[in-house]
Amino acid sequence: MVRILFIVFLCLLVPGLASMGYSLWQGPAAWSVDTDVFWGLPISLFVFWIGLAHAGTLISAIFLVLDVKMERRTSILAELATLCALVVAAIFPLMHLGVIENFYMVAPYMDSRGSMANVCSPLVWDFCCILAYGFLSVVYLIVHMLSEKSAVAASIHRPLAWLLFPMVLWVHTVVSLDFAATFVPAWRGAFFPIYFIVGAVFSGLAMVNIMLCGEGYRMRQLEKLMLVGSWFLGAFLLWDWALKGDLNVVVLIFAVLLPQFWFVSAVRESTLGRVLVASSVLVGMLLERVFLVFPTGGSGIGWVDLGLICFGFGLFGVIFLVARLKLSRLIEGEEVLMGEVEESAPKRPATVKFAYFPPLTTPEFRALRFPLLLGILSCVLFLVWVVGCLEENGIAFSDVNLIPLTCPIVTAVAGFVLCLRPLVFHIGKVGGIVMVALAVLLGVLAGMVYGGVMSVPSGSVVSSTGDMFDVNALPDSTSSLDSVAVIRTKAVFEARCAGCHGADGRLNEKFVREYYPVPQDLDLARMDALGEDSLVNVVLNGRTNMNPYAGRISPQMARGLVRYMRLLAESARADGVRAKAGEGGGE
Amino acid sequence: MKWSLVAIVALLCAFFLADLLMNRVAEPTRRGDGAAVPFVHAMHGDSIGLPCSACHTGAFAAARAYLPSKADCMDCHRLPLTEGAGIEALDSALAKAPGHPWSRKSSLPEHVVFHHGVHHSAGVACADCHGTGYAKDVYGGERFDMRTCLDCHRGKTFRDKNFKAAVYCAACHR
Amino acid sequence: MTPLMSSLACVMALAQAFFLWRGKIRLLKEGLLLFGFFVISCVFTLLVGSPNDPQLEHYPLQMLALCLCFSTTSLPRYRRRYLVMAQALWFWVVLFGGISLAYRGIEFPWARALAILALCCSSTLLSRISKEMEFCLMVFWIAIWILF
Amino acid sequence: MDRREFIKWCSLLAVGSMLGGCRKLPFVGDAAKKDLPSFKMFEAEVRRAMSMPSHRMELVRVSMPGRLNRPGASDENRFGMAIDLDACDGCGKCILACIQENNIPLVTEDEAAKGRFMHWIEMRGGVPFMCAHCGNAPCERACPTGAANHTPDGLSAMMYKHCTGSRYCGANCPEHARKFNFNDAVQQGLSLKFNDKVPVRSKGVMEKCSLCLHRLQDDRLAVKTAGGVWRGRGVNTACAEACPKKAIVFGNWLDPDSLLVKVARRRDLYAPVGLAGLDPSIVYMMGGK
Repeated sequence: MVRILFIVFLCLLVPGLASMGYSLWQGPAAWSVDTDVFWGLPISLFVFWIGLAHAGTLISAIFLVLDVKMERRTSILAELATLCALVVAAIFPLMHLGVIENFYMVAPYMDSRGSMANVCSPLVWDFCCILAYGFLSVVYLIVHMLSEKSAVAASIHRPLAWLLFPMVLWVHTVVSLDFAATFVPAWRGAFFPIYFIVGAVFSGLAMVNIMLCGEGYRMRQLEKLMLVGSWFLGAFLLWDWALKGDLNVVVLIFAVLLPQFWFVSAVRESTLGRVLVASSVLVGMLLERVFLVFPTGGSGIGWVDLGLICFGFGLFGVIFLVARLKLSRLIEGEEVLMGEVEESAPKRPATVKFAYFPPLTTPEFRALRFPLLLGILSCVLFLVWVVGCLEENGIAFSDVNLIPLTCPIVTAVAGFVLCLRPLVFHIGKVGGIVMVALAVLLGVLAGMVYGGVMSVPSGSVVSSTGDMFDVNALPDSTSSLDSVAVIRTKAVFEARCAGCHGADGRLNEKFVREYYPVPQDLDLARMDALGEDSLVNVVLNGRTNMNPYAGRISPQMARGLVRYMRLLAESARADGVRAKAGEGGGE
Repeated sequence: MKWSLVAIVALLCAFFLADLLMNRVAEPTRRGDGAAVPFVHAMHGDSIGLPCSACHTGAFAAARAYLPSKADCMDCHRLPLTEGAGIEALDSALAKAPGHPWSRKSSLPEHVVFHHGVHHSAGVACADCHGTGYAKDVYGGERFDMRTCLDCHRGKTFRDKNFKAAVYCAACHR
Repeated sequence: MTPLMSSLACVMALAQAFFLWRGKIRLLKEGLLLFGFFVISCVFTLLVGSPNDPQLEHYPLQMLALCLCFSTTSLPRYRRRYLVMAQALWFWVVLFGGISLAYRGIEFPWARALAILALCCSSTLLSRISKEMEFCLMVFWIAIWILF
Repeated sequence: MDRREFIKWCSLLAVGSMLGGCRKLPFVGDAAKKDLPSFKMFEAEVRRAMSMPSHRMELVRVSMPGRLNRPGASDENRFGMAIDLDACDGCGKCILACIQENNIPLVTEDEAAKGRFMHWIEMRGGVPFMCAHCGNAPCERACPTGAANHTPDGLSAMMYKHCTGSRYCGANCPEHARKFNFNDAVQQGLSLKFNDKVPVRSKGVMEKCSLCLHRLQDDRLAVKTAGGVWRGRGVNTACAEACPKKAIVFGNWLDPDSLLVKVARRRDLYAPVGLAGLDPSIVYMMGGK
């Protein structure tokens, strides 16, 4: 049975890999997008798989904190499925990028150049949430599996579940904001956050139900919960229809109407019937996401798109089965593997011992308060720093848009701090080596992002050609020395003439006295006697010791230079007069 | 406990190593020996009262600083200047040199705008960015990266000179 | 949405809350009730407001959240926990609805969101919830609903 | 074939297809470089784009753009354009001028059939339309990396090296003014470098009208070198230069001496309905006088 399933998933994965490879090579042109739809199927699949990734945490963490009793292997299986679905989900937004190697620029992390991601963008929120959620899910699964054997792990199990509870809902809420916070008419909707959560939980439950069928047992409560989900999804679809005027009948049939066959006892009591009901939910939800991303219909689904769907299911199946078999001892504990258990009846909440705690005294709260405090503190510090960066660089932002970043930061930091004590005091050699390896990996990644890649030089050749200024206004005798035209000409004069003639128009003493014949003293009288045209001629064609500048200076600029020299001579005479007057005044 | 400390140290080392490797200067240091015309910066600069723009004609006014053409050299070198030992070798090398004896590939990426003139007008001295290596004819070892640019544009590098300039992306990128 | 209609919505939520968690708590029964309330709230919103008003896009959800808040007072056990969670749901709806609307240029309802958050946080401090406290909480919720 | 063999075969195939999928393979490189396109092909593509059916934009009245309402905005400059719809006859010369100025590549036959041209200016019902450089540009708010950002003088600029190609900005533009580089234009021989001053965009980034950013930058630096106050007076965009009817007027909305302000003051100004509320810098003129 397992072998057949494995081969089926491999058969899905291999053509899926081919189409994934083609998509990576070809870029976004590979899958179906049109002039109005920029995103295409990978994003539908992302939303679909991240939705499935909610079931595990929902069933395990949320039910745990709400004291709904659940069999250990159901919840661990669901968590494992969460992780596998999360891996699949994380691939799609990465591969849909146009420039995949730039993906790290989405992280809200200042690099050494001081450039920073735009923290007001829903995609950045997404990135942070998925990262934090992935981290916490891994930690939670490890803690859960170890909690049978180790008391330390067991002690942080429930507190971690409390941390995951808001986080899992936050993730899908933020995914919904990718759509709700845009100007696409088909995506508008302030109800999207809850709508997406309901959809995610609903499809996740369907997946878990299929999985339980595969394991050979069932949980009636989960099936009922799935049905309640289908009603709510229907209500949301109708509300969407009421607001925007288009209803997806196919989705309604698959995700809402067909699951109602569960009420037929023949369907409900056969494994195949339950699998079919849950599969219809999955198909409906997948279609719902496809129609969501393609409001205009796109340009049809091509072979690459089908391949990507196969890739998702194939990859999920393969990694899930491998992990399931490798971890079977940890998952099953003393229970029977794949036994045909008719009903693993969850204990009713009534049988749970009810314990009353005065406010702020529960053991979970005691375990969580210090990590949470640190989390909130680091979140506040981060936000202050971000606001500072944004203001320093003059980037417009709104305060509301910083809120979605808070939960992943608080939760990730708190989760990390919560695990710190077992990590520091109770880690063995293998764990230690793994930890060091992870630390090195993290350091390398952070350093690479911080350092950033040097850009490729253009390689254009720098040589001696090229004009300095296009001259569109020449100075004349009335120009003041700080007018734009004069300053432009002055720059050319200082580059070309000042070497001998001096920046002040008289002499460059150091150079001329030592090496060169002294150039003509160009006082005002002499310049006026020679006239502008003949001086321009000298500049362009040279004279005794002066080199010709034709070809290096435009005739236009040569005239400008002559006028500039005249201005210099004028100011020199004015200085002279003033100096004389000063001497006279001094006597 | 031991492992945690090792992990923290490893993390820090990995971070700085990765940063160092990623952010290394694009071009290695090189000496200007191979050019057709032997040239010594020390003999052409302040000692004879010439500004950089006398040879790098665009340095104070244009986007590019430019390298001198043969004609630029000959403005002065058409006359025998000194009785130095190497002057004859120099004169013959100059006579044989092509019209544009020097050229180099720009290390400025295509999407970056850099204007020498505007920096000069703002009071940035050549040596503020180019250092003083050129006086010994060592070129290319300077750190021309965006980090250095931005630090100065934010006013962090030369506090006494109070340089502060535009830091929005499109000021320097296209 | 006029103040009159919004108080009518509040009364509806109160009335709906009356039916929840009565007798034996069964998943399908409570689910069906909540689903029914949600549909009724949607129809109500459509009747009294125009579908083009973006503020109403999450109005039925707010009504449902308010209804859940009211209904938690009649829960037999874990009242504080579910009370906080129902208010958190209300906060969630207002917060994220507000964020998506803020993108389209509608001002974020700071006062309402903060009021719900403050009430939510402070109600975690409640010890055993008496009848008077229940009444007090209801008054607070109604005040937030109508005033902010 | 036993199971081990089968799995080995499958994984080999998988690795092979993954390798085949790696982009920017070193050995593809120059060998695949095709001949450069001719100028005629660009002209033909503009004609083809203009012959594609398009809906007429719905225009609504707007007031004259003023100072940008964002932190750090310049009090002196806000560049923009006004397009005179009474004078414009939709000849399309602006599109060609824009292509030459900004090195806009051709598209493949597939893309052209889908109507996905790279032209920064396109004709919508005979009216030239390009990015309006909105003061409250939604695309910039959505851009995750900050590659799309605003300059203090009113340009919605793109930093192509910082773009990851998430195409979120494209989804957020109400009028779909942004164009995505689906192809590696240089490698596929679709690009001709008309203008050395503008880099050719790489595959996978979003691009759009830059309001001839490079001209403004060059002018700004030259003016600042000479120590003047920069108002962008010597600059004109390529499309405005090329327009035979002088229907496109470029200028500085905050400079009373700018031709743009002088012309637009006497006219009724319009903007596409999706952009009217976003403080566009590029508007349409009709009637008035």
